Amino acid sequence: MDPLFFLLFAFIAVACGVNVVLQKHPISSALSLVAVMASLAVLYLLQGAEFIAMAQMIVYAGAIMVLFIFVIMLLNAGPEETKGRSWAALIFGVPAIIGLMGALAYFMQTGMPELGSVKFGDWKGGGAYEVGYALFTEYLLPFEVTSVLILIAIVGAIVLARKEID
Amino acid sequence: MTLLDIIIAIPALGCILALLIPRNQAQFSRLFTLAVSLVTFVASLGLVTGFDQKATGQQFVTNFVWIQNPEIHYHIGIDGLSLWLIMLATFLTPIAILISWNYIQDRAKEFYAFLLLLEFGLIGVFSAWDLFLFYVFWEVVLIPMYFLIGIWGHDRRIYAAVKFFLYTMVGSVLMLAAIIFLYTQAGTFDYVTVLDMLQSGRIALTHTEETLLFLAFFLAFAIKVPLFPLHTWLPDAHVEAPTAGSVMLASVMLKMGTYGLVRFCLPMFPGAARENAPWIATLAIIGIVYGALVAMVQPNMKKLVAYSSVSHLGFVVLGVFSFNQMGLDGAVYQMLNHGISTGALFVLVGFLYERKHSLAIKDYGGVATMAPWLSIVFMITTFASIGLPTLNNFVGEFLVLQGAAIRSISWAAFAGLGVILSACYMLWMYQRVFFGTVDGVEAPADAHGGHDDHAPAAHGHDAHGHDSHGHSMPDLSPREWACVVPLVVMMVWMGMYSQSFLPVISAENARILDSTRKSPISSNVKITPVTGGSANAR
Amino acid sequence: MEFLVITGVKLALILFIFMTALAYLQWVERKVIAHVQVRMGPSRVGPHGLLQPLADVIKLITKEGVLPPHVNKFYYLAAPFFAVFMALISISIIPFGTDLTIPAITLGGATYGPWKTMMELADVNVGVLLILAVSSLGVYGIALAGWSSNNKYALLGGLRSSAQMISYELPMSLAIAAPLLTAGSLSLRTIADTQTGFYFGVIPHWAIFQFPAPQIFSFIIFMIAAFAETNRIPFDLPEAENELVAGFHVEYSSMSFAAFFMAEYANMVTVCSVATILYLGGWQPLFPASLGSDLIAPLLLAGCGAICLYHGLHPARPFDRITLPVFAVVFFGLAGLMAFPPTIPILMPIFWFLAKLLFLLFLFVWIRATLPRFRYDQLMGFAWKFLFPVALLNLLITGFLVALAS
Amino acid sequence: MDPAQVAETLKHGAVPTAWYLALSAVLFVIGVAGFILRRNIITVFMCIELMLNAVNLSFIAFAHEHKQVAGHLFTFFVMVVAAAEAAVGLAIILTVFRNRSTLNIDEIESLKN
Amino acid sequence: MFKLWLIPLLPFLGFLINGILGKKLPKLAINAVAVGSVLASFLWVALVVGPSSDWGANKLHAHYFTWIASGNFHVGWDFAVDKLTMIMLMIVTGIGTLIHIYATGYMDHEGGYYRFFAYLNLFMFFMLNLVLAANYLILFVGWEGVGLCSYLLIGFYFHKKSATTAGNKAFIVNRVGDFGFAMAMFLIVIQFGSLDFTPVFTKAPGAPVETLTAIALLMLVGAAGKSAQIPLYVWLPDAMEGPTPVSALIHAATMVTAGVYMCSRSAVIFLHAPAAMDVVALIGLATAVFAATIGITQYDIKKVFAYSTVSQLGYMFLGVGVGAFSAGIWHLMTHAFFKALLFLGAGSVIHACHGEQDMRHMGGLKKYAPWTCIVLACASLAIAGFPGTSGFFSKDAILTAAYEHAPWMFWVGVVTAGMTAFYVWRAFWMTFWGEYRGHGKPHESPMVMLAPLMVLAVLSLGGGFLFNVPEILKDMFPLKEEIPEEHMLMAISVAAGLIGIAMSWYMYVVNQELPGKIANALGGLYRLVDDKYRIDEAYDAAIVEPLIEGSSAVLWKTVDAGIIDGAVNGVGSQARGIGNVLKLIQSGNIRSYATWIVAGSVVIIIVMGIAGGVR
Repeated sequence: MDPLFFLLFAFIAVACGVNVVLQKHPISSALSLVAVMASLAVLYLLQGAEFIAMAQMIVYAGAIMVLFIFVIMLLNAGPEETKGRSWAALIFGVPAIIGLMGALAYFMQTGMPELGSVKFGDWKGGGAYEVGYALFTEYLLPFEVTSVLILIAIVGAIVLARKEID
Repeated sequence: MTLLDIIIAIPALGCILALLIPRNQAQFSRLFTLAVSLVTFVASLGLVTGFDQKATGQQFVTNFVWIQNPEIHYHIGIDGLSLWLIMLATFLTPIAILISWNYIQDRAKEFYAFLLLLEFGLIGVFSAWDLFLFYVFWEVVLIPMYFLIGIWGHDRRIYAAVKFFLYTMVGSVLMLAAIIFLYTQAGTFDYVTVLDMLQSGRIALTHTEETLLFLAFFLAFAIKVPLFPLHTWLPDAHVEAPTAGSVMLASVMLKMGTYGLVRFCLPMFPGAARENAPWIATLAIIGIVYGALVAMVQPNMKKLVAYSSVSHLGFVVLGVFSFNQMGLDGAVYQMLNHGISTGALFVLVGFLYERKHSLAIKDYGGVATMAPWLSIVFMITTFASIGLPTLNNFVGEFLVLQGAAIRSISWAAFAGLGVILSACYMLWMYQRVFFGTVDGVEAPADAHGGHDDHAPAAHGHDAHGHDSHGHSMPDLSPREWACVVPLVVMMVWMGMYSQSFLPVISAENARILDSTRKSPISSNVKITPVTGGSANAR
Repeated sequence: MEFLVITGVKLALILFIFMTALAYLQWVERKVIAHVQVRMGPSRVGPHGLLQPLADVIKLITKEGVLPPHVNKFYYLAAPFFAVFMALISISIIPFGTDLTIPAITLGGATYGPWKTMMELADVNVGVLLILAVSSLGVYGIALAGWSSNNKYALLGGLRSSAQMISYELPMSLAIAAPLLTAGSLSLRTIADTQTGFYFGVIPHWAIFQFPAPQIFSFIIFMIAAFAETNRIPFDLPEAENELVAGFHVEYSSMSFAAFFMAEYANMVTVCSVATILYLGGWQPLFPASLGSDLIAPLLLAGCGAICLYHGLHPARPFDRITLPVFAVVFFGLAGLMAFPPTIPILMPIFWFLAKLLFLLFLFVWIRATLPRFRYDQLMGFAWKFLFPVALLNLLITGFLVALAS
Repeated sequence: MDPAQVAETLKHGAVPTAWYLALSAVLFVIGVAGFILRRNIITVFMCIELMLNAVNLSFIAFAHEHKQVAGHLFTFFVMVVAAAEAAVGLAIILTVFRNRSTLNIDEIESLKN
Repeated sequence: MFKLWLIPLLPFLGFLINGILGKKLPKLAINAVAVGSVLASFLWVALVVGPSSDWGANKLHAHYFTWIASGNFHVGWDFAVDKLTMIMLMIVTGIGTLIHIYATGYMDHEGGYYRFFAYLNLFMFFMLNLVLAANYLILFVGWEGVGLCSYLLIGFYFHKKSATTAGNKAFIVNRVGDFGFAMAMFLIVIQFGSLDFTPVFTKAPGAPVETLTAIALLMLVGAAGKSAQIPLYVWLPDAMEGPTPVSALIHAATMVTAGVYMCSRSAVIFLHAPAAMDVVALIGLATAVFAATIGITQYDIKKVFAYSTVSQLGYMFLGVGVGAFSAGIWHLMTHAFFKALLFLGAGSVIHACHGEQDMRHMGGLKKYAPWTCIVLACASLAIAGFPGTSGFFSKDAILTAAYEHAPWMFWVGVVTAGMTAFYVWRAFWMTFWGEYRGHGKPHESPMVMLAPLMVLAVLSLGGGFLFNVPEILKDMFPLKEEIPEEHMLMAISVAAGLIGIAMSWYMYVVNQELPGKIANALGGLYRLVDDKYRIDEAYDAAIVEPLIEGSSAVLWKTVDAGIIDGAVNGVGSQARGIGNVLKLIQSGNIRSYATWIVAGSVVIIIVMGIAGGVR
């Protein structure tokens, strides 16, 4: 079953990922991205990361992407304009992407060490309890720091987005 | 918790508290910071009385691990070398606050707080026994001085402040790199441990490594000293700085560089230091003569004094790199002397500036008529700076030159030219500023000397009340007396009875010199044999 | 294989009952509101309008689906299905009773079974999170519908909806977190199980009463947020007829239109089920069986049967003479089933669950009939300035108390 | 990776961890490509999210590989940061749009030289 | 037990009292303090230290405190008294007292009265220090200290630019000399490890000759600075800007002779460095001749005496250089008497003429100031070497020694003696004979000024009989045996003096047009001499101007501002230039940034992969 699910959702993820890039309209991209995230959530589940999978859905798909869609709708963004001025991106962009892909592929092919395999249910260390325990013991400080970060982000977002009071 | 900790803490606390004073309470902030600095000074007197003159090595030690990993200690302590430099800092800070009493009206509280912060950093620099801690204090000192110049300076203050900052940063970055390299070798920043490892050969540096490390430290210190040709920040910084800033800069901050040379460069890298001594000494000598020559033609009093500092500090470096007891003693003593006498010069130039709002020598003349006591004090300071025997600078300069002569008589010969030239520039300035007549017209020959009694100090202002050209000038006020009297007393004391100060320094220097000989690294470097049969040469 | 068969059977059962219930929920709503407003409500199709839902369904299915010009076809068509899809997913993990053991059957020598299964489609470790995740995805349907309609009212509706959903998800999540603390699990079944038992033999062990931290405030917050999440009055800003004509579904017709309604009612059922499980003890009875809680169901059903019989004997309309006795027989049959000892352990939990669920659904309808709509700024302000801090405070207090008690 | 070994793994109903990593890499490159090639500022932003997701996937894969929960926590933090980033980033986009009435990233280039 | 410290400290107390409180004290009190302190010091020397000392080979030695110590090197604040010191003490305190008394009259109408006496007392303090010193460093303290006082007193009229400039010149030129002295000290420390006289002189005979020569020559530089010898004599004539008592005390009687004293003190070193001795003698002789020629042409009465001083100091150095240390000291003493007298007399003359110093505006003063005339005549006779006067003995001793050393030196010395007699008596005739050519009515000086003059006149005339210095110092500097030509030499020198006097009589009393005619005849040569050989101008052009111009134009403006700051700023502007190129990458376009980032990461991945970072 596992390989099947993996291949299915991997295919969805890649296809939708490509779609994110190819779609001209941001809403389409956003929805494709939601699909990518959802399929990734399934892949997380396959690896026993229940909590993170749910968090992925709630935070990414449920909050962040809704925010994106909200903004797209608010700005009533249309399809992308095609005129561009970036000579660097024009000349080097595609080679750089191909280079990156090639380099990654090459080194993953040659340099990848012996890795194990993933089978659903063979590791149950990713439940809410385990994550929560680690989060509030070993990783308490980063957790608190991120809370401060979030607070700052909220304040920053409000300051940025509010209409000028004058 | 030793007395030293308390002395470091007082200015830091005072600085914070001073910042809490409401903005409109400028007078209170003055009084408060003055009180804080005086308390620090009185407390630091305890260092002198409590210092065991018999023992060598550090005293008043506090040593605990500040940061576990990387291993950084809060390790402070003093020895004979740092004792008097700390005293110098605590001694001059109250004076620096006093001389700014009326001059600083804008953002007074911050100014005084910065002075306290400066004092804190200076005491820290001179007492730190951990390389990283030293570096921290080294940079702490930089900040208040940057602001003192940049905020309260004269017209080109931003230029000067940035120049000052950049120059110093270049050096300190190199020093930081060297410190970190040492850390990678030793696994700790604690200076005592590092030094011990270096001297016992547990850290085996190659010749190149040692030379490079030495140069990194040396460059940082040389910029601070400043050694020719790295000196050009100094005149600008001095000219633009407020009086108190100049005083602290010249008197204490420059000593950080020379202190670093003695404290770090010599014991850690004796081989490299000895190898490089010839050209460093040459630079020092060039600095002596060059500073004096350039000082001679300065139209600006502060710039003149600044270049004279370049010249004087050249003596210190020369003494350090003479590698003998007399040279080193003289160098350290000269640090103190220069702190007192040049500090006093800046104080007095500041007084003149407050009176006439000009630093140009040509704007002055006949001050001796209007403000005789100011002139007399200035003259004493001038002669101290020139190196008149019985005043302080002579002792240091003599020992330095003697030490240099032991190493090579030609060093002393060339450096000695600086002594001649110092008389030229100081006396010429003194003549143009204080002598002559107020309005530049020479008095009739038959009326010579007459003005002196017609314009006594107390009535200077009244006597010239009719003068519509602003040619009157009050003599020293009680506050100004309070600033200069301690300085003059110190000049005479240090000049007449150096035994109050020298033995402690001497003992520590002997230890340092000794360690430069014992070190296994220096054994492969040929030690220049000292000429002559002087018993003390080694 | 057995697993698949059983699951398939369960799926079919649940789908059938659920879809029917959804249709009839609307009838209930119309009826209740009508009675609240002293009207008759649907009464023409079937007795008391009982066949009205059927009629509606037929009408909607047979109507022509209008595709307006200038809409984004793909998203326009996909949006309602997405909404329904998301709404139905949640139901699959709601437990509505205890274990069910079907005894072994010997058939042709071979023994099959016995089968043991849960009264839900799937038991998920992180059920609560999954519910939250899925409900947070529900907004896409509305937002997409609003956007793809290419209509300013629809767009505004979609915008409001997404903002509202995100805003109310926060207090909702925080409210949920509090009972999770007392339960110590994310699995819905475990949560319900922790609420077994009674204090002093009388007061049920439900989360809203539970020691050390009664979750009554959490429950209220959750219900308020649930109203917003389901776009129900008083928070039905996205559709607000008076302002936005009909909000996000202004352009929709026929089955697509019905789909949104289905989604809305399905969501209602979902949140009410969750509330029941989290706060009201799921299938736990109101008072102990020793005090005769098992008798409630048969008595109630028997009573219903009696009433039906009485009205059948004194018909108000000609058909009543036939239909009501039929109902009466059904009720009596059910009452008998409830009183039949072997089925009691299976059916009692279901009864209690449905009772609570229906009560909450009634609450929804009741409030719809009672309260006016909020203004938009009031809506947001209420969420951020009141509900959010209160939920946070509640969570803090709960955590504190739980830590004290443990 | 040895094909025979892969086949063996698949036969046991398991997926090689390397496949997850490969998927992660592919998604990442897709994100990069979108970042470079797209002109709509919102799309670009989404591509960043895609990259983050790709990285998250490898975190999870490594967490499973090493049977340590730390990877999950990193993912969690990445999510939190992404949320903060989205809030601020979208606010910035709003402001930019308000001031310039464009979402074309190539026209927003006054911060140069 | 002789409390040697009292000797310098008494004047120092005077200095402190007058310096700090002087402004508020009445003149009488100032006088009392100033004169009293010096007089007390003199009396202490003359009555306590002098008679009760056990004058053998031993000398009094007192150690007060360690001044500088470093390693094994110690310098104490030590005083020592031997016969040489005793003579100097007597001269300094004795003549000092007389001049102090004189000054109370001379300075009566001047401003800054208290200041003047404070300075004078300070000078006494340092001078006594110099004389009493038991090591070179304390000697150097006095050496520099008297220079300081000289500076202060020359610049006493600090409103006059010429005065303050002269003060500066004095100090700076002295500094050049001090530099030499200091270098000598360094060499001494290197060689002997100490600066105390006793060990140095004990070890000196064993030291290498080259070192000793170097030390001696460097000392000579110091001495030349202080004692105004070629090439450092230029400050002394200018120093006449100071009040006349200062000229008398410092620039004639005491300070300027410190060089001679030092050389005599270091006789052991000099005696073991014959080459240095020759140089000393040559410089002395050259200075004597050179200054004498200038003295002939001067009209300022004080300048005449100043050049005379330079010339006489040259004599003393000649004496030292030829090995006749005691003769040098003797001449030092007699010169102190008559030159102090000359200056004080000149001061009296100037006083009489209301501050006029130009001799062309004097004349005929013998009518108005007879006492002054008489005492100046005495002094003039003495300096001319008139038989029986003090100058006769000392000068004869030097010339005799010079003859023994090298006869040509004797002859040059004789000519110089003749010139000396000529210009001194020229001044005498111009001042006292003929008609009064000045303004106002001249008057005789008050008694307080005349009394010291008379005392000095007696000493000038009889000093040679009273103090036979070579005899006194024979322990230290053994007497030379008599030589046969002595009487003849004596006659020649006396004759030279008399000829000089006669010539001046003829030229400035009998035939007054003659000097002008001679001057015209000599033309350029005369003007050259009249302009003091334009040495000052030459120094200015050769040293001062290049130094200032070079410092200003080359060092300050070019090296400092141009090269160093230029290099620093150049680094800055180069960085900016590079930045200007690099900022093209900073196009503001986010996509190009992304491209760079990706390209960079590709590179990093490849590098890591190749370097084995990926495993």
